[in-house]
Amino acid sequence: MKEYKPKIVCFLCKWCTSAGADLAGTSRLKYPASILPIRVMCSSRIDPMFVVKAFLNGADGVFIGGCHPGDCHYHEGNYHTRRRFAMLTKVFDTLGLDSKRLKLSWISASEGTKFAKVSNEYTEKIKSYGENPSKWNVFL
Amino acid sequence: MKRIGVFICHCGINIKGTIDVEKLTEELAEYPGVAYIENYIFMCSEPGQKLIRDTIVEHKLDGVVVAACSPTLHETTFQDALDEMNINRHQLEIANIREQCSWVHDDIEEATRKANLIIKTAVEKLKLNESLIPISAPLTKRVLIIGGGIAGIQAALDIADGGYEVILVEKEPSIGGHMIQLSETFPTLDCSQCIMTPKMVAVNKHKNIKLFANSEVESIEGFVGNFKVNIKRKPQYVDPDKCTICDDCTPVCPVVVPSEYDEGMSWRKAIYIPFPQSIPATFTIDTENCLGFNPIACTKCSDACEPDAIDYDKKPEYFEEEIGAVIVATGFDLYPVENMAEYGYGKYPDVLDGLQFERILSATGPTGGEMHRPSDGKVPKEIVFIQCSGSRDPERHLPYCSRICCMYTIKHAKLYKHKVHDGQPYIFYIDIRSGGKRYEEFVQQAVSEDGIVYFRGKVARIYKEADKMIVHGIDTLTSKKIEIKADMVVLAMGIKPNNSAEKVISNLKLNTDENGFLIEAHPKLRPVESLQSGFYLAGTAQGPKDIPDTVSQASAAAAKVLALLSNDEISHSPIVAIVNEELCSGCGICVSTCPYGARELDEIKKIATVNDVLCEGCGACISVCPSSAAQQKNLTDEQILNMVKIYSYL
Amino acid sequence: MNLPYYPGCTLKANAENFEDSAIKVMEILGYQLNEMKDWVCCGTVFSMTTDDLMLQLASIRNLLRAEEQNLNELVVLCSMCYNTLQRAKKFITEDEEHLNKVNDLMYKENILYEGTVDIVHLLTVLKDRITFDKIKEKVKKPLSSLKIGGYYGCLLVRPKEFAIDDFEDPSIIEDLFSSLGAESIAFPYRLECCGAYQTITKKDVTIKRTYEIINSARRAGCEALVTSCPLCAFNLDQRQKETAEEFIEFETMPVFYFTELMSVALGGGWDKSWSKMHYVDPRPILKEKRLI
Amino acid sequence: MSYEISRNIVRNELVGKIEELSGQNVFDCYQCGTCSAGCPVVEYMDIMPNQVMRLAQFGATEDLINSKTIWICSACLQCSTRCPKGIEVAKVMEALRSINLRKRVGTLDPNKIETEDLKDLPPIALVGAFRKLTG
Repeated sequence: MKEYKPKIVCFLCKWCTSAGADLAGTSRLKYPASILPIRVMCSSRIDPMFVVKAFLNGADGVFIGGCHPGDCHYHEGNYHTRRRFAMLTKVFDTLGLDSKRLKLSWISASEGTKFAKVSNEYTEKIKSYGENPSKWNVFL
Repeated sequence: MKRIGVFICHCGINIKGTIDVEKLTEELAEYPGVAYIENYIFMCSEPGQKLIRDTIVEHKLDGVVVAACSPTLHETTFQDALDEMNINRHQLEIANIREQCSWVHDDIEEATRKANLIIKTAVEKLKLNESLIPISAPLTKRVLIIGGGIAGIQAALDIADGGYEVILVEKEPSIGGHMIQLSETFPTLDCSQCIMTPKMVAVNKHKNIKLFANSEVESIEGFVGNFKVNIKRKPQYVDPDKCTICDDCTPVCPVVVPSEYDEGMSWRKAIYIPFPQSIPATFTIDTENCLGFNPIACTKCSDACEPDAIDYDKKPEYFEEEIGAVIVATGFDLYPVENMAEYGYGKYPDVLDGLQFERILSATGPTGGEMHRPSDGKVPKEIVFIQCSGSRDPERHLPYCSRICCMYTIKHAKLYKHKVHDGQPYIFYIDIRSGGKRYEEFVQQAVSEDGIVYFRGKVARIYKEADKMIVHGIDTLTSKKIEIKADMVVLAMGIKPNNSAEKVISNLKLNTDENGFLIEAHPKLRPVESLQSGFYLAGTAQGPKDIPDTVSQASAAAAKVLALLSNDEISHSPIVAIVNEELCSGCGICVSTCPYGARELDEIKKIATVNDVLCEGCGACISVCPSSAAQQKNLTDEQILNMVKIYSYL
Repeated sequence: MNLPYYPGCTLKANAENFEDSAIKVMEILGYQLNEMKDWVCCGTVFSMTTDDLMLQLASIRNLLRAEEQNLNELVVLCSMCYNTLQRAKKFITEDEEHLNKVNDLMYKENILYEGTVDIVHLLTVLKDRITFDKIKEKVKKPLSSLKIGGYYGCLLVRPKEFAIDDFEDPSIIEDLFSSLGAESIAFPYRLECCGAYQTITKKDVTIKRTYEIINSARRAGCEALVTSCPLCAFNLDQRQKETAEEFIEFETMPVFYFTELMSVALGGGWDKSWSKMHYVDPRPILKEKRLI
Repeated sequence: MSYEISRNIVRNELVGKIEELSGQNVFDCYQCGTCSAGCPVVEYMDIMPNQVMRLAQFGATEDLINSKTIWICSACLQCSTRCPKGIEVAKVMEALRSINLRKRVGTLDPNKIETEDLKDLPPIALVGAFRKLTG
């Protein structure tokens, strides 16, 4: 049987997590190719709709990475993200989507190791859940 | 539809090693919108860029995707290439297939598949990119420098000499930093104060430098070229204009506290001047210790002050200054001896740290430059220096090499020997790092001429017995366990970022590494810039370094600032928020979300607006907009959703 | 109040004075040391190889017995038992695989080992639960002018995760004896190894250790040492005989279990039978200070 | 005579065994010497604790297995607590002892304990010595 390879859409803020992912690369750390990056200026740019769409389109997991609380390049963007994420998990449950498949993590520009670690662990977790069942179910 | 050219870089084998670029080229050739696709060994090379320029003409391209390294490295390189061909620089997208793909995956098939998707997202984004021109903003030609040590002083003088105004903020009552505490400096043994004080005086006299001593930066707002800084000047309680520095006040002051300048080895009064050459040359009252602030007031100094310069009711003053750029030079502190369990937790008076020993060596120090130990004033005849105290110890202390300790220790040993001819210095070391210009010669000469004995190994323990410090060490070269009954021990403590700078650095949102040092924009190629534009780094705030390196870095930061200020205006990224007036209901959520005050309500049209110059382009206001009226230029909802689709379909 | 208590072999063989005095002292302080049932030897030394589960069984069996008896902690007097039990417990419980394997090895036991029993050294009980202030109040015969060096050895402070106090600069014994009215002296060699079981194969090593440790204490002004380890006590006390033979200028120094002197200070007195369990006669110094 | 080195020697099987049994990476050591400087019985050792780490780094396992050092070490853990790299040197010593003991090579012959001593020795000394020194 072919190994199940999940698709994980990752929204990475430019200043911290994307730079941290770059550092993971420069340090030649390894993580699965299931991690698919989209760079945004700030995690607060991420509209919950992007996440819902990703799931309905077939993504198996969505990862949001931002600066550590208090370290946001734009002062307070990640606080918006934190609240929005809390709300999003509720909405997910209400919609019948699986909020366990969402992940928010604070990874700074110097935490390449953390990026690789989170990527590995999160991919393993998503693998254990199997394919996203809500794929193609509804179109919003 | 746009005619997009895709250029895939091999980056030697960095990309090609794990990504099958030929297969990728083949697969993407048919992708909608891709008018031309090519792969090449080094896209960033001149031939690589020429390939792009030529292809733009030949294939009439109006957009380019370069699949290569992280955009932080070569985005501008390729944007400039587009500029040359009169194509708007925002018609370029970088697909990061190196740092976030080829370098982190091993499986060629999977990495190639992922690279394919990454490039497709870049193509999708580019399809909807608008051509934008930079927003120009005014440039305030003044510079803020935080920290008045040698780094801040050097940068201030360089910029001021270049003809621009400098605001120098120092938290202590005098500038000078740690360098003014040093006795003599390696490898030339010139007196630190002799080379430092002329620079301090120059700062004080320079017409372009405005000095705020005893002051702190409270906040900085704005963006490169247009910052506003709030400075708090703590009251000194002594009016510098009235004070004649007659020193009638200190003899009458009844409060005695350990002197910071002498690292606690001498005493000062609660009203004091930090050291004779202080700049600004004014007395200061230390409120924590002065009795004049307690309910039962003591007014002895005020009574003694003939010019009536003392005012206990003085309040902090606040200043707002406009500036265009900031240099952060907040310096270092020694790693505390109190953390060194096996060396007595700082309990033994004759176990000193490096700065305390500098004071003992210094002619202006507590012993007037004569070699006496703190406990009983005896001249130490057996003296042990221990390198790597607190450094290179990831398990319990600082993981890194503090870089300066090897050199300051050999200097200490040499200066000691000059003062105590019949004394014997011993140095415990793990490695001797003497990589600077004339450093190795200095070490070798000191060892040969002054008979300094190096032991290769670390000291496991120090304890006190009678009036001796018993040092248990090792010489790993001879496998001999060494025991020395020393009169004095000097710990070459490592250095860490300045304790009190932590607050200001976190207020400024500057990135620091795991040890608290400021992170430079690029470790090799942009060593004095911060990733935050408009912020520059100098001195030990960025990492351990000695005086020559600090001064070089300070001058480099000054050069970077001068280059910035030589522009007439500053260009601001056009990736800002935009409002669709037809959809906006004027609810104002965006206004409350924006951290920069860039969003305002237009009272007449009843809609929200964007002030382009103030907008930093974070996008927070866009995702809160309930009617999707707000969008981010070149990163619209539609663009992001198209990228999401590429990743999630299949 | 009752405290479940694990004695270990040596307290029943060569260090009865340690056990007797501890029980007496705790009674004075209002605690009953209740010896747990069915205990066996702890194994005395912790085996440090990663694959060695068999050698942990002795320790783990004791902890399993305690679980069977529904005890949630064990108070330990002997430093070696304290250290070995602590480390064995950690080694087995921190790794689920180890825990399962050990339970497999002990298949004849009635219950599975879970790791619920805490191991506490008596000194910690004195410091944290009874407190030195309370002990000070109960002092009947202050150890005034007695200059005491607290000898910790290795096992009370290393590995650092099981140190009963700061691992480089502890003060728990010094604080205890200050509260008993003695003059506590933190002498330099108080954390240095006594040579431990090398006393059997390399007597010369232990003799030299004893010589250095006792001399370090003497130079610092100590008149007597206190310890909580019967092996340290053996090496530092009994081996003074050979030490004196080896080094002619060597002067002996009495070595006590800390509980013996506590008993004297708290009014429990000095039991005559304890004297013969010391090589260096402790009575002269006690008489000199008018403590017996 | 020179000591000939090759990659097979540097990473020989026994080094792997030492690392496995001790749970330590011998390459973590940068030879600061703290372990030896603090060792209370180093004067009786033929190779110093830091040299144990050094020899393990280039695979001189013969020297380690046959050293007196490993039998002198009584696991007081001073080296382990002070190592700046967090290497538990005492565990490396234990691994080396174990490799010997598992081949029934030990240094304590119970029949040779002085009878005079036997009556006084506390059980912890005997059991400890048997467990650490007898194969």
